[in-house]
Amino acid sequence: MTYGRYQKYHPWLYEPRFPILWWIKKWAYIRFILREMTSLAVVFYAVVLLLYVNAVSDGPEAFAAFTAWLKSPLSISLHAVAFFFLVFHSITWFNLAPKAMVIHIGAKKVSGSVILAMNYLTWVVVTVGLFWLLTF
Amino acid sequence: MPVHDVVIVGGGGAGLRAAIAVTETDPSLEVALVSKVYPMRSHTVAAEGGAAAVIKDHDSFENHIFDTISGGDWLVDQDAIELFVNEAPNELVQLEHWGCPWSREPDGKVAVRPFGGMKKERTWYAADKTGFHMLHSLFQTSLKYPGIVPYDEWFATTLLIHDGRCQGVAALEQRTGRVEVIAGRSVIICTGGAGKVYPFTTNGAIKTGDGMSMAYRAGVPLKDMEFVQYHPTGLPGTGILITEAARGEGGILVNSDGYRYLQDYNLGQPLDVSDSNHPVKKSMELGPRDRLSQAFIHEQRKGRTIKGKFGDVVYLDVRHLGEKIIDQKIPFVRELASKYAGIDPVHEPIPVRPVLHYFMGGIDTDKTGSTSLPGLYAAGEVACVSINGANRLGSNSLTELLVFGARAGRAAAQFALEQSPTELAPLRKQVVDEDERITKSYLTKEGGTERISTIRTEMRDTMEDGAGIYRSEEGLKNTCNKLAELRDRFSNISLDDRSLTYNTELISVLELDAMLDVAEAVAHSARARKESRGSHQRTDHPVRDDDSYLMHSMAYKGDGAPKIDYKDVVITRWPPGERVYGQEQAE
Amino acid sequence: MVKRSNEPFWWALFGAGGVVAALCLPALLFMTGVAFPLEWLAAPDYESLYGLFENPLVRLAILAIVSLSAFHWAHRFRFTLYDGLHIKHLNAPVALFCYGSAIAFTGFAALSLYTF
Amino acid sequence: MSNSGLQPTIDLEVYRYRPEQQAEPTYDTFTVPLRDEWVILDALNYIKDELDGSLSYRWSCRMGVCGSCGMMANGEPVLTCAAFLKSYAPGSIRVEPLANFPVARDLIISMDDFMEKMNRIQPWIITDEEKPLEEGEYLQTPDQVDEYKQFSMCINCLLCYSACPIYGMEPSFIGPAAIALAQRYNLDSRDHGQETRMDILSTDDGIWQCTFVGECSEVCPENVDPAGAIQRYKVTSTNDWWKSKLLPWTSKQ
Ligand SMILES: Cc1cc2nc3c(=O)[nH]c(=O)nc-3n(C[C@H](O)[C@H](O)[C@H](O)COP(=O)(O)OP(=O)(O)OC[C@H]3O[C@@H](n4cnc5c(N)ncnc54)[C@H](O)[C@@H]3O)c2cc1C
Ligand code: SF4
Ligand code: F3S
Ligand code: FES
Repeated sequence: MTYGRYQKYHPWLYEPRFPILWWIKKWAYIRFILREMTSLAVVFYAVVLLLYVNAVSDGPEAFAAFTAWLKSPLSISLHAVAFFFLVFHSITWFNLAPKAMVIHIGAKKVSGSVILAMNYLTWVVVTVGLFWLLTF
Repeated sequence: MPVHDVVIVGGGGAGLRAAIAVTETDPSLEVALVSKVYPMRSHTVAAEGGAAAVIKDHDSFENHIFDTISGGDWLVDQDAIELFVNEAPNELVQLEHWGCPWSREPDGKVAVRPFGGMKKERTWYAADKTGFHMLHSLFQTSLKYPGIVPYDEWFATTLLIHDGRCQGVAALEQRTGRVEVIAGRSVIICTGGAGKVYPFTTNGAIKTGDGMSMAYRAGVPLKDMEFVQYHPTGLPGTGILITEAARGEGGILVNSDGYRYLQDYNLGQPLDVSDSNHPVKKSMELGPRDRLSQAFIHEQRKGRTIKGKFGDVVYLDVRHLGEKIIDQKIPFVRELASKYAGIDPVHEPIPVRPVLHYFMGGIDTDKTGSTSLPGLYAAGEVACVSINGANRLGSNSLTELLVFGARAGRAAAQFALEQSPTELAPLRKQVVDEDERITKSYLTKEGGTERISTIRTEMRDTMEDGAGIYRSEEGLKNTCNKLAELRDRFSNISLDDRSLTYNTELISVLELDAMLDVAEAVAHSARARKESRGSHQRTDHPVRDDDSYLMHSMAYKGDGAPKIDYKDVVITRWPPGERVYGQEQAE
Repeated sequence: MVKRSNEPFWWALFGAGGVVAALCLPALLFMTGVAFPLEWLAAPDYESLYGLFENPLVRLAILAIVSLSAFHWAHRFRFTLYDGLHIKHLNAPVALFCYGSAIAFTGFAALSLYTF
Repeated sequence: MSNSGLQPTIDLEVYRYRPEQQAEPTYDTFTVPLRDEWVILDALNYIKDELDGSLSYRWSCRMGVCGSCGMMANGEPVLTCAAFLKSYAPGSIRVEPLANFPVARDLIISMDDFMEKMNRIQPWIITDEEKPLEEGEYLQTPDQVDEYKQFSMCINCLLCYSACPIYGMEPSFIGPAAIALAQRYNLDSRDHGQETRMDILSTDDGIWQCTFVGECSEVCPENVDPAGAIQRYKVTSTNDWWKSKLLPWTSKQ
C-alpha cells in the first residue's frame, strides 16, 4: 500500500494486537468508560421522567401507584446509583467544556477557568430554579 | 528510483532550506533529501535563542557586518559577511511567510532581542525555541513540494565521484540495512557540526561530523577546524544549553563570591540590574562567547568558582527578571533548569559552565556553497564559508543555514541543469564496493576486541584535554598522538550486533569513524596555528599574530597525519583591528 | 473527493443533550427519585403537579429534556459499544439501534406529552 | 532497587524484537546503576555502551525537544530523556516501544503512518496570493500568535498516539498530533487553508473518530492539548455542517 510519498515496504514489522479489554488496563481508561456509561443513567432518568409525567396525566390513582413504586427499595437503589452517575456526568461535562469552547472578548481569549466558573454557576442557578419550581 | 537531480544530505535547517531552493529554482528538478534521522529530529531543533538579521531602524547592515568581523577576530571573509548580512532579512521574512511563529511586538511587527557581541538588538526569536520553530516551519513547508523526495533514516556513508565530479552518495537504509546509490547531478552536504567529538557538549547524539569526514576523504579540505566554540552557559553534567537569550534579557554571571567577575576581564563595568540601561550591548554578560568561556577558566584557576557534583560552576542569575518575564521570554530555560538541574530559576541562580557548542570550521566552500570538488556543495554548520571566523556570534548560525542553504540550493540546481544525465552503472559499482567494505569491516568480521564506547570515550577525553578552551604544543602533541593510536585501534573494533534491521551499533561505528577524522583535523590544525585568536587560545602563543596567521587553515586528508595548508582571508573594507568590548557606554 | 461526514448532526444533538442532562437531570432525579420518596423533602401534591404539567411550555421543556437526553445516550452509547467491544465493523446496525431508539422514544414522548 | 556493593542499581526489563532472529518479541533484563541524575535514556545508553551493543532505540537531543525518544515505561508513554530512574525506584522499569505502532526492531517503531498523516493535513501556510518579500512580514499581534502558539509546540513524539485507545483500535484515525497540527495552521492569521483542511479533518477518519478519551493531552510533554484541538474542531465542523445544510448558498463549493 502506498501512503502518499511515504512508502510502506518493510516486511518484518511486528504488529502487536490491541487488547480487547483495553479499558481495564489503566485507571484513566476505566474512568473514561465510566464517563461514557453515564449515558445509561441519562436515558434511564429520561424514561422515568416521562413516566412520571404520564402518571400525572393518567390521574391520581396512576400517580399514587407510580409514587409507591418510586418508594420501593429497587427504585431507590436504581435512582441512587443513577444519581452518582449523573453528577459524574455533570462534573466531567463541565470540566471538559472549556476545551471545546473558545470564547473571545475583543481580541483576547477568555481563559478556561473563567468558562469553567461560568459553567458551574449556571449549574447552581438551574438547580436552585428546579428546586424552587417543584417544592414551592 | 535512485536517480534524482540534486541529492541533499541532511534534513536540518540548512538541508531543508536548500531543498526548497532547488525546487523553487526549477520545479522540474527532483531533490533527494537524505537524512539519518527524520528531518524534524535534526539538531537545529535544539537552537533556542534566535536568528540575527537587521530589520529595525536603529540598526544597520554596517553594524551587523562589523560586529561579526570583530567577533570573529578578523578571520571572517568580508565579501561573504557583507552578502550574508544583506540577504539575511529577506530570508527571515521568507520564513515568516512560511509560518514561523516569531515573537511579536504589540503592533504585530517581528520583535528582536539583544545577543552577545552585538551592538544593537537584532536577534529574531520565537520565545526560546527558535530553532525548533524554524525547523518545523521549514520541514512542514517542504512537504508541500512534490519535487522533494524524502529518504528518512538513510545514512550516507560516502560520496560517489565519477568523471571528476560528485554524482551522489552511497547510503544505508537503516530499516533494511541495504546500501543503495542515491544519484544526482549535484550533491549538497548539510550534515551539521561535530560536537560529539568532545565529551561535554550542547550537541545531540547525531552531531558526529559525518559530512565533514565524507568530504575530507574525498580530498576536499576542511577549513579553520581549530576554531571550536565553547558556550559559556551549559548545565553541568548533561551539557544542556542555557541560551544566551537568558543574558540578552538581562541575566548576570556571578562567581562564588556573588561577584560579577566578567568586569575583571576587559569586558566593561557592570551596571546595576535595576538600571534601565542594563544589559549593555557588547559589554559584560553580552560579550562574545570565547571571551566569556575563557574568563571562566581564569576564575576557576583563582579558585572563585563553585564546586558542584559535576565539576566547577558559576551562577547565571535571572531572578531579578521576575517570573512573568521568565515565563514569557525564556520559558524553556525555566523548564530545562528545573528538569535537568533541579532548580527553579525564578528563585535560584542556575549553575553553569562552558560547554562545547559549535564548529566554526568545516568544509571549505565559496559564497555559493561550492567546494573544490565539482558538483559538491555544502551549507550550514558543516560548511565554512567563512562568516564565523575565529568565533561565531550567537544567532548568526541559524541565519546562516537559511542564507547559505538557499544559495547552495540555487547553485547546485544550476549546476545540475548544466550536466548531462547521470550514468548509473559506474555509480552502482562503487556502491557495491562500499557495501562490501561495510559488511566486511563490521558485519562479518571475525575477531576484534575493541568496543566502540571505549575508543569514543578516549577520543573525547583527549580532545578536551589537548584541544579544549586553552591549548599548548605539549597538550596538542599528546592529543595528536593519542588520536593516531585510536585510529589504529579502531581497525580492531568488534560489534555485538550483526543484523541488518536498524543496526544502530553499525551506525555508531560509522559515526565514530567520521569523528576520528574530524578530531584529527581539529587537533592538527590547532597544533599548526601558533597564535591565539578568538576561540583558539594557545598558552604558549598568547597573542594574535596577523603577520603569520591572518589566514584560514586548510586540512587535507593525508595517509597518516593530515596536511595543513593556508589560504588568505578576504579583507575588503575592515582592516584588522583590536576587539573592543565594554567600551560602548563611553562613546 | 473525500466525503465530509454527517456526524455533526448527531454530535450536535449529543452535545445539546449533554448540556441539558448536566444542568437539569441531577436536580430532577434527586427530587423525584430520592428526596420525595424518602420524604427528605415535602413532595408536591397531585394537583399542583397537574397544574404545572398542564402548562404547555413546561411540557415542551420536558420534551426537550427527555428527547435530547435520549439522543445524548444514543450517540455516546453507540461509541461505547464500538470502543468497549471492538465492533466498529457493525457500524450500521449499532447506529440504527441507538439512534432508532432515540427517535422512537422522542416520538412516543411527543405523543404522550401532546395528549396530556 | 537492589544493592550490589556500594552502588545502588535498578533493573530494566527491555523489550527485544530482532526480526531476523525472532518472530515474537521477548524481554531482556539489565541491571544498571541507579544514579540520581540519570533518566531512562541514560540507562539505555549505559546498556548499549557497556552491556549489549545490539540494543536499538532512537534518540538525539536528550533535552526533550527532538521528539525521538518516546517509549513506554511501565505501560505509560514517556520521553525517556525526561523520565528519571529514581522516580521508578524501588522496583524495576519495563521499557517497551510506543504502543499502538508496528515495531520494527527492539524499541524502534515504524513512523510511516504518522508521516503520511502529517503530510495529508497539509501543514503549511496556504494562501491565495503570496505577499512579496520586499513588503516585509505579515503583521501578527501577540494575541494572534497566542491563538495557535500552543498547537505549534508539538515535537511529533507520538506519545499521544500511544495513549489513544481509539488509534489503537482504528489506525485509520488521523489522530491527535496531526489534527492539532492542522489546527495550528487553521488558527494562524496568515493561513487561508481552513476549507481545504476541512475536507480532510471532517471525514469519518478525522475528528469524528475521537470520543474524547483525553489521554492524549494527559501524556503530552509539551502541553499541546491535542484533545482540546480536536474538540474545538468538532464545534467548528458542526457549525459548518449546519450552515451548509440550512444556508447552503453561503458555502462555497
Ligand atoms: C543547543 C544549541 C543551541 C543553539 N542555539 C542557537 C541560536 O540560538 N542561534 C543560532 O544562530 N544558532 C544556534 N545554534 C547553532 C545552530 O543551531 C546549528 O549550527 C544549526 O542548527 C546547524 O544546522 P544544520 O542544518 O547545519 O545541521 P543540523 O540541524 O545538525 O542537521 C544535520 C542533518 O544532517 C543529517 N545527517 C548528518 N549526518 C548524516 C549522514 N551521515 N547521512 C544522512 N544524514 C546525515 C542529520 O540527520 C540532520 O538532518 C545552537 C546549537 C545548539 C546545539
Ligand atoms: S501532541 Fe504532544 S504528545 Fe502528541 S506528538 Fe505532539 S508533543 Fe507529542
Ligand atoms: S486520546 Fe484519543 S479519543 Fe480523542 S481526545 Fe485524545 S484523540
Ligand atoms: S532525545 Fe530528543 S526528545 Fe528525548
